[in-house]
Formats: sequence, C-alpha cells, structure tokens
Amino acid sequence: MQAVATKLTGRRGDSLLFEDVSFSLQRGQALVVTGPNGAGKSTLLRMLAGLLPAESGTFVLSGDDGVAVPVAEFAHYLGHRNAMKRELRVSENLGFWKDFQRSEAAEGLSIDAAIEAVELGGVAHLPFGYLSAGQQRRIALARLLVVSRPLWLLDEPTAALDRRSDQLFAALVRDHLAQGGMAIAATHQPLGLDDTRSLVLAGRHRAASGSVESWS
Amino acid sequence: MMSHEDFVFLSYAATAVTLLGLLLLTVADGRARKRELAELEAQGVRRRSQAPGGPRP
Amino acid sequence: MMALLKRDLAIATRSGGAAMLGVLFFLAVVAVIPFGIGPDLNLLSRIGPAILWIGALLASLLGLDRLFQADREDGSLDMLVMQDWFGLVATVFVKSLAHWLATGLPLVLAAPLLGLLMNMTALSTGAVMLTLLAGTPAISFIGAVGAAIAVALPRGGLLVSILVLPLAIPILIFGVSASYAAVTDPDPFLPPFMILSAITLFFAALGPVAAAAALKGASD
Amino acid sequence: MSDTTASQGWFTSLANPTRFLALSGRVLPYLAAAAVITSVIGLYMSFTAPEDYQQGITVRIMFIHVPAAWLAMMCYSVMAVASIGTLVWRHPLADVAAKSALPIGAAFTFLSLLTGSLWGRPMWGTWWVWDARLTSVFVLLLMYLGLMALHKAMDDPARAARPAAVLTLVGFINIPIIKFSVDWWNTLHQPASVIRLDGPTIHASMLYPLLVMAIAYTLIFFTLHFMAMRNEIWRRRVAAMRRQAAQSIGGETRP
Repeated sequence: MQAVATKLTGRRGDSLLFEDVSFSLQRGQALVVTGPNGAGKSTLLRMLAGLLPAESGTFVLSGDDGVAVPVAEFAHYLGHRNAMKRELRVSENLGFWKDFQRSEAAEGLSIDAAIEAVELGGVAHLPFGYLSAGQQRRIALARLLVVSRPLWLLDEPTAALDRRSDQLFAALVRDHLAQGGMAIAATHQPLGLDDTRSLVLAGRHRAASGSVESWS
Repeated sequence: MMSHEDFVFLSYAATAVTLLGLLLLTVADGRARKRELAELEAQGVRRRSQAPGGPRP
Repeated sequence: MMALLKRDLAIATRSGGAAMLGVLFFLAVVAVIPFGIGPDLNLLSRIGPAILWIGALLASLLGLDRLFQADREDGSLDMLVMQDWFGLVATVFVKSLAHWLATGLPLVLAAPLLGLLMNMTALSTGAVMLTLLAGTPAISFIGAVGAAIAVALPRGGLLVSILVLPLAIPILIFGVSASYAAVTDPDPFLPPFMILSAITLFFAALGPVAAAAALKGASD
Repeated sequence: MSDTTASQGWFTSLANPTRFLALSGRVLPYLAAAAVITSVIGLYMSFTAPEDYQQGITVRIMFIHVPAAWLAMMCYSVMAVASIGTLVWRHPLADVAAKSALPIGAAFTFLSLLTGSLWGRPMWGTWWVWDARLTSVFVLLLMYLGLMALHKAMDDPARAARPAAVLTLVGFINIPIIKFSVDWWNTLHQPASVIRLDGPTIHASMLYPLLVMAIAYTLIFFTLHFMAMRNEIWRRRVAAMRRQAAQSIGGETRP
C-alpha cells in the first residue's frame, strides 16, 4: 500500500497557500507537516482526506496490488475537533464510530481495548462531556483504533495533551506504522517519532506562486 | 353515548392511573439512581466528603 | 446506518435533546390561536385542521438547523462527509428519519389532544392525524436540504425556515385539503391524500441527494 | 396556603442534602401511610356523599377535580418559594425541591384539566371551552412543561437552577389570575365556592369529603415530592462522583 501526492496546490480565497506539493509514502512511513500558522497545513490534510477539492494535482492511495482505493474508506481523519457527543457515554461514542466506519477489510480493537490503549481504563461508562480536554483528545485518538484503517490523517493531534500523553500518542503512531500503517500529521510539536519524513509549508501567500520546500 | 356514570368512572380511573404511574416512575427512577451509586461505589469512587484526607492532589 | 439512527435518537431524548421541545412548541402555537381570534368554538372547529397543520409545520422546522450543525460543531460532520456518494445520501436519509421520529411523530401523537381543544370532531381529528403522519416526513426530508445549505452559517436557524417554508407549501396545501375533504361531504379524501403521500416519497428521494450535494460543497 | 410557609421552614433547617436524605427517609413511610389512609377515607366519603340535585352523579368528579386544581397551584407556589431560596440564599436543596416538584405539578394540572373536561362534557355539552379559568390553567400546564424542557436543555443542573428560578417567579403571576379568573371575568366555569371571604357556599355533606380529599392529595404530593427530591439528590451525587472519577483516571497528574 502506498500514498502518492502529485503537485498538489491549495488555495484559500485568492491566495495560493502552497503549490506543487508532492510526496509518496510507503507502508510503515510517516510524514510530518510543519509550518507557521496559516501555511495551509489543515487545508492540505482536509484535501488529502477528500473534504476539500484540490486546486490542481492528485492524491492517490493504492493497495499492494497497485489498484487505487478510495481514501474515504482507507483513511482516518482526526481534525481539530474530537467528533464525539458530549451527552453520550464514551463507550457509546466509540461504539457508534466502530459501527459506522466498519470495514470488511480489517477489524479494529474492541472498545475497551482502545480505551485501555489510550490509558483511560474506567471512563467507558462516563459521559464524554465529563472528561477533561486532554482526556477527550485521547478518546478521540481511541477512535482511530476501534476501526482499523491504514492511513491516518492527523491535524494537530496532540493539541490539549500533556507531555506524558504526547509520548503515549507517539507510541500509538509507532505501533500503527509497525503494523504496516501510514500516517500524515500536521503539528507544531515534535512527535518523538524517529525516522519520519517531513514536509515544510513555508506559508508565503502569493497570488501568483507559492514556495514549497520539499521533504528531505 | 356515554352515561354520566361513565364520566365519573373515567375521571377516577384517569386520576388513579396518572398518580400510580407517577409513583411507579419515581420508584423506578430511585432504584436506577441507587444502582448507579452502588456501581460507582463498587468501582471505588467516593464522594469528596468521604474521601480520606480530602481531595487527592 | 442503524448505529446512526440509534445515536441521533439517543441524543434527541437525552438531556439537552430536542424531542420534547417540538411538541411543546406545537402546543403553545396552537394554544395562542384562540387568544388571537376569540373563543368562538364553531369558528375554531372550522379552522382547526388548518391551524393544526400550520402549527405542525412550524414545529417541524424547529430544530432543523441543528440537524447538521451539531455534527459540524463537534467535528463528526467531517467523518459523515468522508464517505462515498451512496453512503452520504444514506446518512442524510437516516438523519432526516431520526429527526422526524424525534420531532414529527410526537406531533402526530399530540394532534388528538389539540383537536379536542379546537373542538374538532373525531373524524376531523383522525383525518388530520392521518395526513400529518403522511405529510410531516416530507418536511424533515426537504428541511434537510435547507439545513445542509445553512450548516456553516452563524444564524442558520432563521435561514433554514426561510429556505424551507416555500418548499413546504405544497405539503401544507395537500395536507389541509385532504383533512377538509375527509369531513366535507362531496370532496373525495383520497386524491389529495395520495398526492400528499407522493410528495413525501418524492422528497424522501430528492431531499437526501440534494442535501448530500450541499454538504459535499460546504465542507471547508 | 399554609404549606408554602411550612416548606420554607424545611429549606433552612435541612441545610445539607445528607441530613435531608436521612430525615426524609425516616418520615417517608409515615407520610405514605397517611396518604393512603386519607385517600381511602376520602374516596369512601366521596362515594357516599349525596348526589347533587342539579348535576346528579357527575358531582362526584368534583371531589377529585377541585383538589387537583388546588394542588396544581400549591405545587407551583412551593416551587416559587423554592426559587426564592435558590436566588436569595443560593441553597442547592431549594433547586432540587423546585426541579423535582415539576413533574408532579404537571401531573396534577393535567388531571385537573382532564377531570374538568370529563365533567364539562355532560354538564356543558363540550369537552373544552376557551374561558378564562380553563385557559389560565392550560397556561399553567404549558409553564410546567416549559420549565421541564428548560431543565432538560442543560446538562449541568447547577446552570439551569437560576434561570429556571427566575422563570418560575415570573410565571407566578399566573397563579392569582387562575384563582380570580372566575370572579374577574364572566365565565362558564362556576365561581369559587369553598375558599371565599364570606365562608363556603357549599353544603357540608359535600364540603367534608372535598376537604378530606384535599388533605389526601396534599399528602400524596408531599410523599411523591420527597421521593423525587431524594432521587434528584442521588442523581446529582452520581454526576458529581462521575466527574470525580473522570478526574482521577488517566493519570494526567501523575509524573
């Protein structure tokens, strides 16, 4: 399985946020997108997830046999918000997403196992709204575990997390990569992942052309 | 056509049903709350006022 | 998709839910009519079906703006939109259905009580209930389009009503005319009722598709 | 109504919920027993009372209709007093009392409307008229339901307490309107016959069963109200414990 982006261009209003962004990821690889505020990190990730149309360029996810597969069914997107309902219990929230995003390809973790994996054992019966911001973010990460999808698209995944939870998150991503997954994360903070590729969005807004330093 | 007795009977029956229904709902609600309390206590959660040495750091 | 229906119904009935609000609004709207036009029971029973229908229409519109907005605010909407086309249309259909079950169906069940207050005959009340049962789903389905268009707007609530009311007029026309046809003798009940049912089926097909298209376009 | 001043007494003396739980737990069995006994006596008396020469047997509906209407108003008065407690002394138990009285008040209001309707049909020939008394009681029902919706709309009960208290007090103007509607406006509903300045105009053979039923209803109200208050206290306790449980899980404070 690999993910290939070719000459992606992102635009907000009249200004081009980035131009000619190209990269390719293989199984077990992660890409960290960095850059100043407003450089278009979120735009890029939403574009990859298919939530925004690309101005130009393509992003193709293809299976091991080389046939393209729909990103919507093979990628998890974690945005700024947690996609959980305050009034429902944690177990109900995760159970809903497990049912809703279920795929025939691979089973994810059970709800309890996912909650354990983010080290919040015991919160399953609590309404989501009772949790602190950091706990809520960790449950949002647990959503990625209850349904198994190869590509993770993470927008500021560690927002609201303390240092210890940062490490927890890095371990989760490492496990995911070790199992042959891929991850693309936009973040200001170092993720503590070794051997990652990085993509720097310079954040020079220009009407005519943008500048992108490619990943090393 | 309903006789006057029917109206009287209906009034009393409706009153009985409503009040008994309210009573049953209240009792059921109380049982459910007590069960939740017992569950939480079984998990070792205590009220702040019961916690030894006040709130934990 | 059953999971989505279950979730939306659970949210509607839990604390903070909107399930009871629609019925209360219906009750309040219909109850103020006699204050406005006076307590003439003959007049009330004559205009009763129309009042009930207008009240039900307004109550159905209530809460429609939250249909997608709540999901947008907590980020769930991204995951709902991140599906293939069929999945998204089915999602909108299920969400509209859940909205109807939580707000539309209680209106149908509350109608007899209001029929009594309006001094309507049993036959007339029954006809209104039947037409509401057949017609109110159409409001939820077509309302989903307005809700999808207004999802990102700050004052979406009023806008949804403005967008949806004109589209809901045919529902009102045939709903009310079928209700009256049931009690006034020469008019047949079935033709307007069949048209009403046809409108519901048509909107059940059109609404989710149009709303899905609007949601795809609105995700920014 | 004397009960409302008495209720103010509990709120100050039973300052903390735990003490209220203990005390109400002891009182409840007696209260429930008294309610059952008075209800039985009241029911017996209302069925042995003579029939009215005008209204025939339907006058028996009065014995459950009138007390329901009284209780609907008294319950709202209890809530109004509790609301003052919430706003002035910020007493947590006052909010519990106001909130848990809501469904009971709504039930009594509903019953007074329903039995009135069942009485009106044979007497007036219609289930419902939009006269001042009936309409104002209907408005009372809407206010009960609206307040219930307000409480339901907030997931944190502490945040609903003050707005609900303000709304309850504003809505209290409806209570005198209900009481005097039959005197101020010319209505189909008969004027007051028991609580009047110049004494009751109703015959003793009907007055006594009515009063006994009123006492029975009052006892039923307080029994249900105490039970509902205990439930509400437990509900809030569960919520508090859950919040606390959420805090202690996940080791955010651990190194």
